[in-house]
Amino acid sequence: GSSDSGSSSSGSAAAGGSGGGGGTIAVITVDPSNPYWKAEVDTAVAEAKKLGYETTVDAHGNDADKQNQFIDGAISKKVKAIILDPAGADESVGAVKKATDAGIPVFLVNAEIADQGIAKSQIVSNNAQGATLGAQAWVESVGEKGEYVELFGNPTDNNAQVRSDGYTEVISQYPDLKLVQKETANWDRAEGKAKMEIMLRAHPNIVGVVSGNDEMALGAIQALKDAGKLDQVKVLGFDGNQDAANAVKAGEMVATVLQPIVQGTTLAVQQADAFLKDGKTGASTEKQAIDCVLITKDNVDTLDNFVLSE
Amino acid sequence: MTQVAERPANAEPDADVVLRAVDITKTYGVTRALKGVNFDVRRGKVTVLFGENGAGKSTLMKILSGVEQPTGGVLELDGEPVVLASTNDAVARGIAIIHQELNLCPNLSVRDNIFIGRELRTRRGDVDYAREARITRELMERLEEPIHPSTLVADLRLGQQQIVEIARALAADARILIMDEPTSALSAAEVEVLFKIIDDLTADGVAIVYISHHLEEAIEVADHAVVFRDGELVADRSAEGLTLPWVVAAMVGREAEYDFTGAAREFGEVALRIEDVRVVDPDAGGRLAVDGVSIDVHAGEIVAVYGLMGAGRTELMEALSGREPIASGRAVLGSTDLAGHSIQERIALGIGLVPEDRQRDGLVQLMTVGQNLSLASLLGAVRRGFVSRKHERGGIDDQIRDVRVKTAGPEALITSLSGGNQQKVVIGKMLLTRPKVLLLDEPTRGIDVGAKGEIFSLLFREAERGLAVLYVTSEIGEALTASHRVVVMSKGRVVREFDPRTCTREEVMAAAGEAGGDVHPKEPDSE
Amino acid sequence: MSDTLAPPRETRPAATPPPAGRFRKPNWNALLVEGRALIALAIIVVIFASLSPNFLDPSNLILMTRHVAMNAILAIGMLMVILNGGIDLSVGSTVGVTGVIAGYLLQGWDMPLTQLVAYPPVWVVIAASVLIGALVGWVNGVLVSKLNVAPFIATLGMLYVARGIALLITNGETFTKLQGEEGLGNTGFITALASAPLGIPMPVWFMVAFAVVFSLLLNRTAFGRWLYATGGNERAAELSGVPVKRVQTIVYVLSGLCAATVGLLLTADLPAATPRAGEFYELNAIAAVVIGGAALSGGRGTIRGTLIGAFVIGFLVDGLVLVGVSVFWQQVIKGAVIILAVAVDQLQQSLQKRRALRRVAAATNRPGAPRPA
Amino acid sequence: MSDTLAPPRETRPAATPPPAGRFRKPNWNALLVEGRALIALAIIVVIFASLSPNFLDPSNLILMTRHVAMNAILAIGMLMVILNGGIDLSVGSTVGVTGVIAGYLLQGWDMPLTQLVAYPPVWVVIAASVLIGALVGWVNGVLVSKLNVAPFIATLGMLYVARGIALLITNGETFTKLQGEEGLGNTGFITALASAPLGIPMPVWFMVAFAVVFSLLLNRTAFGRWLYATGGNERAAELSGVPVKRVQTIVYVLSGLCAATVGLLLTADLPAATPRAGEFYELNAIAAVVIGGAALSGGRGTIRGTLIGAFVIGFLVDGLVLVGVSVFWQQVIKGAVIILAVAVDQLQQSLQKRRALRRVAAATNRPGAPRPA
Ligand SMILES: Nc1ncnc2c1ncn2[C@@H]1O[C@H](COP(=O)(O)OP(=O)(O)OP(=O)(O)O)[C@@H](O)[C@H]1O
Ligand SMILES: Nc1ncnc2c1ncn2[C@@H]1O[C@H](COP(=O)(O)OP(=O)(O)OP(=O)(O)O)[C@@H](O)[C@H]1O
Ligand SMILES: [Mg+2]
Ligand SMILES: [Mg+2]
Repeated sequence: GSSDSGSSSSGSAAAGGSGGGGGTIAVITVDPSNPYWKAEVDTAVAEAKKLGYETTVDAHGNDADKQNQFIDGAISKKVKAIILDPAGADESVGAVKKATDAGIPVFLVNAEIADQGIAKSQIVSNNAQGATLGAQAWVESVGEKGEYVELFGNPTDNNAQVRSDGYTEVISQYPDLKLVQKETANWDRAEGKAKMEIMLRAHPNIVGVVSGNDEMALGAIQALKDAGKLDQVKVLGFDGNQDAANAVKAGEMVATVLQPIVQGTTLAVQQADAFLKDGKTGASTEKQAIDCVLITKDNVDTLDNFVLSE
Repeated sequence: MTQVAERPANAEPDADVVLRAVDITKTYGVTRALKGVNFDVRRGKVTVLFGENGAGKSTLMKILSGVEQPTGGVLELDGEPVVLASTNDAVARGIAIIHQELNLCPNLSVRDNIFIGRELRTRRGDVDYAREARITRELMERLEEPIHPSTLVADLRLGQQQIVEIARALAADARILIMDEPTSALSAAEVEVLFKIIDDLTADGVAIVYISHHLEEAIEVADHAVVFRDGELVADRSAEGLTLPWVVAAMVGREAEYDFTGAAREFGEVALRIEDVRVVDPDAGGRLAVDGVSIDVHAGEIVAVYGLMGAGRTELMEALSGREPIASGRAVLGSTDLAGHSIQERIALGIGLVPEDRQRDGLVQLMTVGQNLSLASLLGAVRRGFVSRKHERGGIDDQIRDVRVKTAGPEALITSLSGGNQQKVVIGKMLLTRPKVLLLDEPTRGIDVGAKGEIFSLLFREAERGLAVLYVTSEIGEALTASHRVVVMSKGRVVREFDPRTCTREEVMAAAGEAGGDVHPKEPDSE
Repeated sequence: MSDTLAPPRETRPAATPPPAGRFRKPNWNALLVEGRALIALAIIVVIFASLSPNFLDPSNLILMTRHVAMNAILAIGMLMVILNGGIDLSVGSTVGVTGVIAGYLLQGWDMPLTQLVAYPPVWVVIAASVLIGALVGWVNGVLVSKLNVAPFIATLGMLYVARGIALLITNGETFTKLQGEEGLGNTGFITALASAPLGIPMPVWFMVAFAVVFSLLLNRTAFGRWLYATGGNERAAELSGVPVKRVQTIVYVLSGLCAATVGLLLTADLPAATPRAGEFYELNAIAAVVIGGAALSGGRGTIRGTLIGAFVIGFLVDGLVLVGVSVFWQQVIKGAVIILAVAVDQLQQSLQKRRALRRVAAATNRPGAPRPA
Repeated sequence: MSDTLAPPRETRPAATPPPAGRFRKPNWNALLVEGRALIALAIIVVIFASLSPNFLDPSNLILMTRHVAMNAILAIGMLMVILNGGIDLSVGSTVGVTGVIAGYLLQGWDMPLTQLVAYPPVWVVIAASVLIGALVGWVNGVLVSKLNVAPFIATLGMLYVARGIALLITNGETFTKLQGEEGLGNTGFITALASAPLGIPMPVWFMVAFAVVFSLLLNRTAFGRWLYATGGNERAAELSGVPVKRVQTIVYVLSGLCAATVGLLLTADLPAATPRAGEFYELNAIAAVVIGGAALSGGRGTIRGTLIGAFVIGFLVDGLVLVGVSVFWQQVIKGAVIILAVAVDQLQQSLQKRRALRRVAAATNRPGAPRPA
């Protein structure tokens, strides 16, 4: 917002570098109480430390206004760079612009924003591609006919939409697979379980569940266990967090899609470092989509806390 | 009852009548508060209503002032039928009321309370505080009460709060002014002032309806007397030759004057020893409401503490009950020093308080008569961890009988009782705890003679069984007829003690600093 | 109310009867209020039953009742606080923190100052988190009773504090190794709390147990009466020797205990201990209590009503999912039902009042009813 | 001001008023309570200033004040409701729904029954969403005043309903085309609400304007007095002919207006209209009002205090971010501060009382014991 023109001068002035070591990098994530984002934070902090930066961590919980405040805070703190997991593609444009105007380079991880040329780099895991991967694997295991339900992420989070679209894109090619109900469980495990339990009542003979993320999927799995229907119903997750990995190992989850969040975050911090050193991120494009990896029984053993050891 | 003239409902209207209630009935659920009452209010006259607690006086007044709607019957203003749908309706038609119980906003100033709902505006349309303040000051002078317009009502003594209520009614410039128990918390001098004002008003042709349980007082102002009993108008006459015995007879249908001066007076040893007690005024910090009081009360003795409002008697009572801390000095019950004991422990030890303001401190309005009665003695009814219905109910029934509560039964809501009967419940509650010493603060405020008699005979009966009673009263007559000893307090100190059999009213009132015109301290903080 | 200087805030006319339960004389108004809640429940059941064949099928009823149970247990604790004239916004966070404590201890507690990791047996784990719940409640109680902090504020602060602590304990992680190990002798947590003896899920058993115990507490013990009294008129209760401060503290402890129970049941049910568990549960609990006929001003409310209220909320939420109403509509409908369920009986009363006025108008043979006072 | 804004007797500190008190009383307690809030603010400023060199840097102060402004405006509306003895939990959702309305209209409103798309000018857009805000408030008001639904419940229901509607309007999406188009003559929304005349951000200007207008309303008009009266003793106010019902309705409308204003400011500030905007803002607003010395029981509170309260909350939150306190600790500290800020003056009071007692006890031997200095 233009209302910050007042503070931009002081901001850019400070970009010259205060703070100890290599200065401070602000890491702004969504919600560290979710394993996925926790991995993101931990990676960023570790990598930054390795490169000799201080870090501060904030979590906006997908509240764009909170994100705004954290950006403002970072500007006041005169940090050298911001690693941001944006709260919504559209809402975040203003915030990123604000920081850039204040002379602080912003590096996006995990999710993108609607505009280009503002952030230095947007390193996103390719949700659409990941969803397609997952959907295909899931279709294989359920066979090509039957009723299924979908657990939808937080409706106001565009990743929920992207993944859902990816699923439907694939599954819609199989006319005999019918989506009988779509409920949101707000990314949450407990809600995923409760919703699944009820949906099982409405549609007792479903053959599969596709879930927007692992937490909801794990909730659904527990519900299916309690109902003794786990063998009849195939569950697809997304994120590739450790609990999900264990579930895949145990054959309770058909597959989950690993978002290379660790890889992406590492890249983001490295590019931030490069940019601060010689003004270039080193990446050819601003937008860098890192493909997701399908996690099934075959490769699950190589997965450890969001990292695949080839 | 011979001189009681029944008034036919269809009497031809006489010119003086401004407001007439025709065949008014009012029922609250099962209780029939009013059973077809015909009642006239006359221009320039003071019509006084007599009647026991629950006779229906306040109910009728609430109807006349638009607070309540009658179940049946018609109101005629200047011969025209009217519906008073709200208090605004009534005020708009020149009818103002002083409610029996205070209706003030404690968080607002005196000025604000007087002008709420009928603000004076400046040309700019905002409130004209200056003018309001000026008028308030004038009213306060007229009432001879040195209260500053911007004083918080919460900071006023009960008495002063009642003055504010009166001032508000006066400010309405009503042609019909209803006063329901306006003096229950006023000192004799303040009452005199009120009566002067009433004279002025009637001279200007204002019609006044006056209700009070201070019968002598009421008889003094009456031009016209009306007597209620059980929701019916049983007598209606002019005030010539109106006498106390007649009123009492008409009210209760029997002679009910009480006089316990002759009561037995063999006392046990000291039950409660109060030694040089000081209490800090809870509101005005640092100021001493009680300043070095020493009183001994013996088992079987009934001591009346007489004094003006603001004498600090309530604070003394509250300190003894454990509600307020004793700043210095000792209070010893039998052999145990009360210092450091909670209210609960003190009740267990055998001393409890019947508070001054029954609505604020005495009753749980959401509960039934029975639950209120048993509240303080509940632990006594506990068997194996549970409250035994049998034991609880037993105590309740006894108490309802002993204290003569007029109620549909233990399950009736306490709010369905009239003021007097509610008070009996509060007293009964404390008696159920089998106290050694009973403290009562204004136990007969707003209670009719019949009930007063019952309450005191009850107290004396208990006294003969060894109960020690210390009660606060502002009614001189009561202090002299219903006590073994009268202690006079003034400005937080005990000024003198009297033997009711030998002393005179004048002596006592003088001791209280009540004689003459200027009795109320101009400097409230010198109380 | 008509004659107190500063009346306790009343949401209802003075002439409403006391809480049900003391003398067996039926007390109509309370019944009526609950009746109203029952009607709401009946309507919900009828509608959903007609919309979805599965709604009334026993297994579904059991399932929904299990969902209801969690909220009902919280609501029972909340009722204690509301009867006292207070409110407890921190129950949701308490659910979170107690659940996390349990998960943490089951994972193994690496004891401070030592290299050792302790694996306390299940009963210790349960005791510990129940204790924590009571502790949180006790702090609330002290803040309210001793320091006179407004309940809304005290528990609002605690809402943040407790949640923050839950997050700090787990450092954001979710504990999932709750089944314990034979060798360590800490197995059985899940079976103890998430099994279904006689086909009835554990949470339901707990709900029933809590309902029985707490109605006894309210209707048969001195404490119960004291609670209603302090809610009705604290000053009067105090002068009658009721230990008002202690009562006030205890109700928050009780609420904390209920929250801890839910925390444990929820953790066992998932089975996983997540620091976000229980977020915003307080709102449903409060709604249940009020739909059940309790007055937020204190002194009025019953266990029976509260349970009905919990069923209204729970059946509604599940029913909407069952018939597949869109997510956004679910919110709108839920809000509307909460309001309606409470508004209905108020409507009744105001209608009665207006009728009374019309009678008067008729009596004075004036056309048209005057505006109600 | 000092006449109207005093707390009821019970909550007044022991050591007021001085001898002359009965005759001219500047309103000590209100000042004292606010003083307490001011102290809290001072402490916060000092701590953060010492921890972060940038805290006191003007641009940062302006920045934080902009954040404070949003909450402050909500808090002013909330104060109206709380003075009346009510509470408004729906303001957050109202922020959301009004913002979304604005976004929707700016995107272009495809009119029902036609193929046309309308692009209303900015002033219409603003008027429309302000109107919606007032409407939401009015519904709350009617529920509370006419149907006697407990404020907590009425507005809790509205919290769900309004949020649901916001989501339904956007279908969960976010509107971002807010800058309008010259051709359509609907530009200027953002500049109008997110610019910074004289270097002071628009929200701050609004905060100041609202503060002035509402203190005039409270202290110079009859409505203001009526509001304090209804909060102090509703029954008495009603018997004095105060239109208590209307006052009650109006306060919720005012709260709705404030929420709508925030909704617009927030949307312009992002700039984007998201249906989840304003979630849980009500809690901060309530906290601000209470920290500012208002009583949730009604009848006591000031605009000045409320503003201070808003600054306490706002500076705390931003300060914690500025000095980089861990996310989880932020919650704990925020909760603790809310509680402390309110608990402190209660402690004060009891201490003063004890001191007064000790003074008397000490001076006992002297007859005619101490009068206060
Ligand atoms: N709000 C009410 N609900 C139910 N019953 C009521 C109500 N108000 C009054 N009553 C009943 O109506 C009758 C008359 O009450 P009222 O207050 O008019 O008596 P009163 O003559 O004013 O008594 P007192 O002298 O004690 O004031 C009483 O029996 C009382 O129980
Ligand atoms: N209703 C009240 N509101 C505020 N302060 C009061 C009230 N009643 C008493 N006080 C305080 O207590 C002091 C003593 O006044 P109070 O009238 O209670 O003495 P009292 O001798 O008990 O008079 P009474 O017992 O006749 O009411 C007063 O100076 C006043 O400060
Ligand atoms: Mg009366
Ligand atoms: Mg007194």
